[in-house]
Amino acid sequence: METKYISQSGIEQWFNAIITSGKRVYAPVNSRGQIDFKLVKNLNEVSSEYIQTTQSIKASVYPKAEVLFSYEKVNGKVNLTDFDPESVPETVMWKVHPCDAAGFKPLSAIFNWDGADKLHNAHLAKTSLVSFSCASADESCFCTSVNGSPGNTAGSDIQLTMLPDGGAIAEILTSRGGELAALLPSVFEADKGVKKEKYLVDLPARFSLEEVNTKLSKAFNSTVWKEQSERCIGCGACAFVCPTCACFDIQEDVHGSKGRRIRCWDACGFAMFTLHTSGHNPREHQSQRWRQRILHKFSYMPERLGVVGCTGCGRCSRACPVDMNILEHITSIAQQ
Amino acid sequence: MEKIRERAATLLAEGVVTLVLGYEEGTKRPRPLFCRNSESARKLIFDSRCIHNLAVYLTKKELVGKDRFAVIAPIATLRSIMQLYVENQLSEDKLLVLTVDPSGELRELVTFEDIAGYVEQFELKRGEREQEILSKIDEMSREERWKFWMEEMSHCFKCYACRSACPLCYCSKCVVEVNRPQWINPWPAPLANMEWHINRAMHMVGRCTACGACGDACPVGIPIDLITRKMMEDMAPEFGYIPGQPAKKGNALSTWKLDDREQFIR
Amino acid sequence: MSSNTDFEPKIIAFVCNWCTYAGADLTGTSRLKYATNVKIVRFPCTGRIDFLLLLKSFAQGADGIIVSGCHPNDCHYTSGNFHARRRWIAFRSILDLMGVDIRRIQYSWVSAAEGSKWADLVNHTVADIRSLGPYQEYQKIADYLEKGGYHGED
Amino acid sequence: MSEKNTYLPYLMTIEKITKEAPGVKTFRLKFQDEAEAATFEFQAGQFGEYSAFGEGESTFCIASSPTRNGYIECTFRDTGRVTSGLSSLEEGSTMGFRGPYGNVFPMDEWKGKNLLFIAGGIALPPMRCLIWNALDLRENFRDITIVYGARTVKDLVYKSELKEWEERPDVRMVTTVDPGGETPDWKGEVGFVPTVVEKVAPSAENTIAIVCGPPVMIKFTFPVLEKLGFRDDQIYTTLENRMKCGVGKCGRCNVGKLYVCKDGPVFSKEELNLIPAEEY
Amino acid sequence: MSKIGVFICHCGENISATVDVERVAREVGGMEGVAHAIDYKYMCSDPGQTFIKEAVKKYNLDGVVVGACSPRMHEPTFRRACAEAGLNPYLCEMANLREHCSWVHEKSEETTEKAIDLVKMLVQKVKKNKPLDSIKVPVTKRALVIGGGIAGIQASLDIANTGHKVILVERDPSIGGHMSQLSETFPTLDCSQCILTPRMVEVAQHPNIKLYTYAELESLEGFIGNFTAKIRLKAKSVDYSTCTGCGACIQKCPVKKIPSEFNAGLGTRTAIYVPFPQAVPNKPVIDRVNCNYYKRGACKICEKTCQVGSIQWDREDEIVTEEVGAVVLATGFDVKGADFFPEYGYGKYKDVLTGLQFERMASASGPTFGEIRRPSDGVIPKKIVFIACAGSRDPAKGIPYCSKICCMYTAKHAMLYQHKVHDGESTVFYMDIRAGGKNYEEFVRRAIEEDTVNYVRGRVARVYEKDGKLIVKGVDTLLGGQQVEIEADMVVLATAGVANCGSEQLAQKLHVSYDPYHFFAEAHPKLKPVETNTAGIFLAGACQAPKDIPETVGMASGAAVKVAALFSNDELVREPLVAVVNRLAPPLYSTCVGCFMCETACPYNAIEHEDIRGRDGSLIKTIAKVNEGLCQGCGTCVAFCRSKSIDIQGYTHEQVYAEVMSLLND
Repeated sequence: METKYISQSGIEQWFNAIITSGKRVYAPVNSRGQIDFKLVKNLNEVSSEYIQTTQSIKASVYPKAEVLFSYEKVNGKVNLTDFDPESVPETVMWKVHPCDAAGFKPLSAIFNWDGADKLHNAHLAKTSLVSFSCASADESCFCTSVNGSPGNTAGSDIQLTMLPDGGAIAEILTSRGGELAALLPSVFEADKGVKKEKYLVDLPARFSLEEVNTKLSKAFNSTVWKEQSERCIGCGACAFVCPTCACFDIQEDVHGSKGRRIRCWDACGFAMFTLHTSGHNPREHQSQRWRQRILHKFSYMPERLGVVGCTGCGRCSRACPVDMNILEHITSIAQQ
Repeated sequence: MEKIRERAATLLAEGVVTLVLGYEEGTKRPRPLFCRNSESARKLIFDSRCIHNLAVYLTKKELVGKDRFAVIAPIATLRSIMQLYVENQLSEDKLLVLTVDPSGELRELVTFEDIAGYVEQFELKRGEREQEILSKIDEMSREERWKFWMEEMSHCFKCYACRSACPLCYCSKCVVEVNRPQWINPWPAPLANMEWHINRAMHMVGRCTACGACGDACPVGIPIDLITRKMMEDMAPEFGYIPGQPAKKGNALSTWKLDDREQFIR
Repeated sequence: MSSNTDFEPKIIAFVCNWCTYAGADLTGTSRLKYATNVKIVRFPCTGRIDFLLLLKSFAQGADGIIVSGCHPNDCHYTSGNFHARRRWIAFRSILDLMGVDIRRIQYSWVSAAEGSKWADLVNHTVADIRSLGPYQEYQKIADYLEKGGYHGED
Repeated sequence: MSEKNTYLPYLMTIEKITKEAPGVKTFRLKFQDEAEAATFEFQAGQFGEYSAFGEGESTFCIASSPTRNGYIECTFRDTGRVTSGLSSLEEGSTMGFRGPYGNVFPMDEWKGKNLLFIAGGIALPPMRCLIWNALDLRENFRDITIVYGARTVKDLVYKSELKEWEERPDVRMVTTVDPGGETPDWKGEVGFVPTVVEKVAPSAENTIAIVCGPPVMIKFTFPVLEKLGFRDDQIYTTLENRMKCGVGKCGRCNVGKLYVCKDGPVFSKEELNLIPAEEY
Repeated sequence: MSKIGVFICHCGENISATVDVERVAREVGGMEGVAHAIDYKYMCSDPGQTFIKEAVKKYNLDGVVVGACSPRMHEPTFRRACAEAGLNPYLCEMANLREHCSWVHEKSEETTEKAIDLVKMLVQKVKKNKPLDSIKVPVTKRALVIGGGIAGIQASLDIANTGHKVILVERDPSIGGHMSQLSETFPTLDCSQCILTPRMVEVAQHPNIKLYTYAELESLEGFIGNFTAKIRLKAKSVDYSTCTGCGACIQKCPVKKIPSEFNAGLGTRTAIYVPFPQAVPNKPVIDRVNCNYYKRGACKICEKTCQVGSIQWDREDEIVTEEVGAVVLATGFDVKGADFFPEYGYGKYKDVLTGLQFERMASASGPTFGEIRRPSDGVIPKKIVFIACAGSRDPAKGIPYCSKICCMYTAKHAMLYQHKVHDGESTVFYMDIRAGGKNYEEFVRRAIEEDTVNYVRGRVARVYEKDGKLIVKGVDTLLGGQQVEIEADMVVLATAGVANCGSEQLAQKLHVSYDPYHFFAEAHPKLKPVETNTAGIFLAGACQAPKDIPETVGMASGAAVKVAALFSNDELVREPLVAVVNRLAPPLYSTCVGCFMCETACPYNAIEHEDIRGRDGSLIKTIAKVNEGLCQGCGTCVAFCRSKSIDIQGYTHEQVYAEVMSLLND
């Protein structure tokens, strides 16, 4: 845990040192009009003009589709090949927002709440987060309402707070962050004593989590779910851009006698998600599915896992084709 | 705008309809509004920014209920409604269509014929964005097209917003959810994504009305609407249809002509 | 792409029972020889042939595909082949738009009396696909997960 | 890092296949790895994820009793891709199994009590595990009554065991089929399970009722039990929500704040009252 | 399904010569789910079938794959064998190792590997097969016969005499067909009309036959045992219920110069007419194309003449609907006309006739009352040339086939000429003389030897007119290609027999196949000569290929027996290879969403609407339902259905998917 100063050129040198070390570096890149994390080799590929990437960094520790294990049928027998944690390459997620980094906690809570998830943990072990605190926000951002802040360091290994001179305050937060800094220690200069708060965007809280929690505990039968969800078209955009949504499906990829069991993203908003083979569907209507999404994040997760399932990144509101604005909806529940 | 509010309020107050589907001001742009009483009709707005295709809700029984309802439908929505009629998904006695013609007059269209007659006046044209991307694609070699789409497809994470936003994707169990056999792998991966989009385009041949809802909905910005639009533009003359005007019976792939032309069957 | 003399293309043929399957039977009865690369899957009618089967074929490693049925007007079911013709017009156009190599799908009408046409069709298609080479471009994406490239998106 | 991969199944050999009813089969499975077999333990009420390699996984309870060592059994109906894939396997084939998952019936708490088992159709398997468990520890319990019903005589599963239970002097066995489902030589009851329960149930005093069956049967049996004087903490059931992972991560079986796969599948009616009934 | 038995046939050496059959059996035997795999010399033989039956029982097989010849040959054989052993016949599939493999490839590793792949493919398919039950459909015991020539007449009478109702449809105003136009018939030279007209009358009077003349089939829908025929009754403009057939109208009709079809254009008829004196029915129709009233709006002389007021000017075409269980196609043939023989001057020179015209001329009821006279001047020709194979066997004319009857009727014509013109001189140019048939060769010999007909083997290059004579220029190939030139008074062309006009359209209406010359195609050239590929539709006579009267009559009786055999059942057993719309438990009931686009795709109108209602009777949804009687199993709807709600038994999604996957996965 130490705070350092890194100059503009220092940042670039350090970045290059990370690349040279052979680690894969993902950073926000502007391509096809979208800002998203992509594999980068050069600092100048990294985009600066944006509020939020379309997708979260969830995929780095919870890939969209991954092989749980593979198998081969030989003469009536089955040979299994386990997932190999060593196959996961060392990865650095560069220029992560605090709300993204904060997402790893709830994500891991789900994957490890009772029985460790080997795959997720293998990815976690190989992934380092270099977060950048936020100097700007938009109307969809609400991290401050969900225990976060523009300078929240939770989940980050190193956090940079950009300064007007192009340099940054570098908070080395974890030992993994230390290792990362150690790739080029010379650029990490002594802390200049600047307070990072001055360079953070001011984002007042919009609701109180406790209040929301209290309201939600009594809201299961409320009409609010139906009212809010009427326009929801039941796609999975919100879940897939969310840094904490972890619902998944297990599927089979078969090629003759060889096959793989695959885990892939799923969403509680899909109509078929809970459908029984018998045809019975416990969450038959979209309103029930919307309720599940909200209650799971803001009520069930805090109660069962001790962590709120939302980091206030606002991606779901931005991605929603029909403007299901989570901030608006949560605020209105809080005010009921 | 005022006219729409008034009319919607009247329709609701008089009990002619139990629901008016329209638009309200959203957080960034207008969004769909379900008006169930004359009071909420005051929230209704209608202008050129209202581009959601509300026809997508018309096939959701739990939302529209059993009684008669009204929908505010710009031209793109009207085309979808026509196609839904052709596909036996709507009945004339349940639906009242409100639209605003180019002169700003509020029009009420009751029958399928009314809608068809009205829609006929409007030619389906490419917008600037469509024109730009499609002409770019036109100039590509096959290999470049493949690269272009593979890059686009690599972003698809199968949220199915395209399917959910499309008024014509009303199947209760989509082919991607059919697992005997599992035609299209359900996980997001370039091939499975590609298969899904080719499949979607095939299912839209002769049906797509180029409303663009799928493209608008795509959270990762894949111009998927252009696949089905291009198909519609290319296939309509091939099979003798006018783009944007649904066939009265059947569709391009459920019908045929003796003299359908092709040069590739030997 | 010309160094493929050792390359034996995998070709799958989707044919209707009444014309092309019978035509291929006639090829046999007439003892006409053709390449072994093509394997026939029998359908009642070209109208039954699902476009998804063609897509799956490429995904599973086919280098080429033959789709063949009754000549126009000769369909045992009167119009299955007309439906199929439209379906292929549209399908071909979509594939082309997406950049799929449509030269790898050979559509044909082979009647029950055209045993020699079937042999020719097979031999020509095998030669064509041989010169195009393996369809690696497509198979590469089919194997995507195998390459372990599912970490983020690269 | 030698962390265990939760999703990696045990390899099992199908030792025996019993055809129970049209489309319904029971598999007896043996661990291929003896070390795994030696350390494997489970209790009545638990379930597992069974996999047909090439098709995927499906969730069923373990239908054999934990008192019977060396194997596990499962009973399933051929309804979907996986169950049909499993159904096509033969004796000697290999399949996969993950588990045991979920909670258990509190049999220790039931010592000295009467047990009333009520099962319908294909929901007998979870009960079968419990019944055999109770019968193998017969001295722990007082009267045991089993009410089992199916749509038709053909649909009754575990026919030979039904006969065995019927013949035991220490079990009161009542089988019933829905009206119209009887055959000419049918000697059991004719009527819906709830009706039959009302007729044959023992006194609620010191009795635990365990109900397993299709939602509609459960819906109509609970009020009957209530009428007979059963309190909510005397009534147990198992839920069968859709599951994928079995270990509380995939999100499907989340009902209210509970996860059927972790907090269940066994619930007393008292516990069920805490979660929204519409979601299971 | 996974106790599959695999049986590999050597087919003598037909398969084993190029395919290592032992290896095929061995490799397939190692597949998952294959319980038993053997090879044997002749699987289709009794011992071979016994192997299958015994294995089904011994290994408790739930699927059988026979790797042998084309399933089009022996699928029924092996399915029956399985059924006899207690296995549902639809759990048996065939891999085509002969026609699709051993016969088309050289002996090689690849050939054996392909054979293995083909068998594996069918093993994967059969694993997904489901037991199917045959479909039973009722039979409407009423036949439709299309065409009232001798074929149709014979078929109608034969069917009617078995006690079943027949509807006979004839395009012309009278039945009789080409046979009624003939003078005498070879090889007996008995009078054609004398033997035909009693049959025509019998048809008219038969209580089981309903006759529609001047009528055409409008449409035929349905399937074997259950067809619905719509028949257009062309407006005759005469009320047959009152018309007495007195003929007064015909005599008064002012339009008299219409070339008579019956007389092949040699004579004329009136606008209101009976085609020939013995016509059945013997009542007139008005030819609206030529009638003055219909052309110009005035005349109506016939109406004035008619004592009973039978003329009905406003009569319109009428469509009647008949339910029938079987159809006999007996639409006959046509002969090539004028523009086809410019080199022979047909159509240009009046005295160049077709064989059919000569028949009319030689007929006692013909335009010349049986005298052979030149159409140009009425003079009896002293020198006559017959040209056989006019068009037939001439690939350049697009008719490579032999019209079969010309050799015989040309001999007959020459003979008749010699009998009628004793000092006449007749020459026949021929390519070959094809006189196969009882007493046929003798008949030709008689013409040559007794009636001194001059037979010249060679082709006629050209016929042209010079000084009132027809110069026939040809080559005598028997004389070493010597040029022959004959000055003839008359030339008769034995023109090719071709498919009747409109046969192509009719075939499409009926869903039957036809050959490149538009003759209807039989289901099998040897073993199913009277059946078509469409069950319940049979062929009789020259609509299948040119043939003579005894053959036609024989075929007609054959078709009649097929119909009678069909009608001997109260219900028919059909292959259950039909489409099915899935049904699921509530609340979905089916994945079908009722867009009914399949309705427009189905060639057989087999898609119906099914309402699904709740307990209270309220409509939950309307889904598609396949009428399994109408469905023919083409599967177009299956490939078309977006939600995969329709599947087709025997070629289900799972089955074909498994096949494709097996071929491509190593």
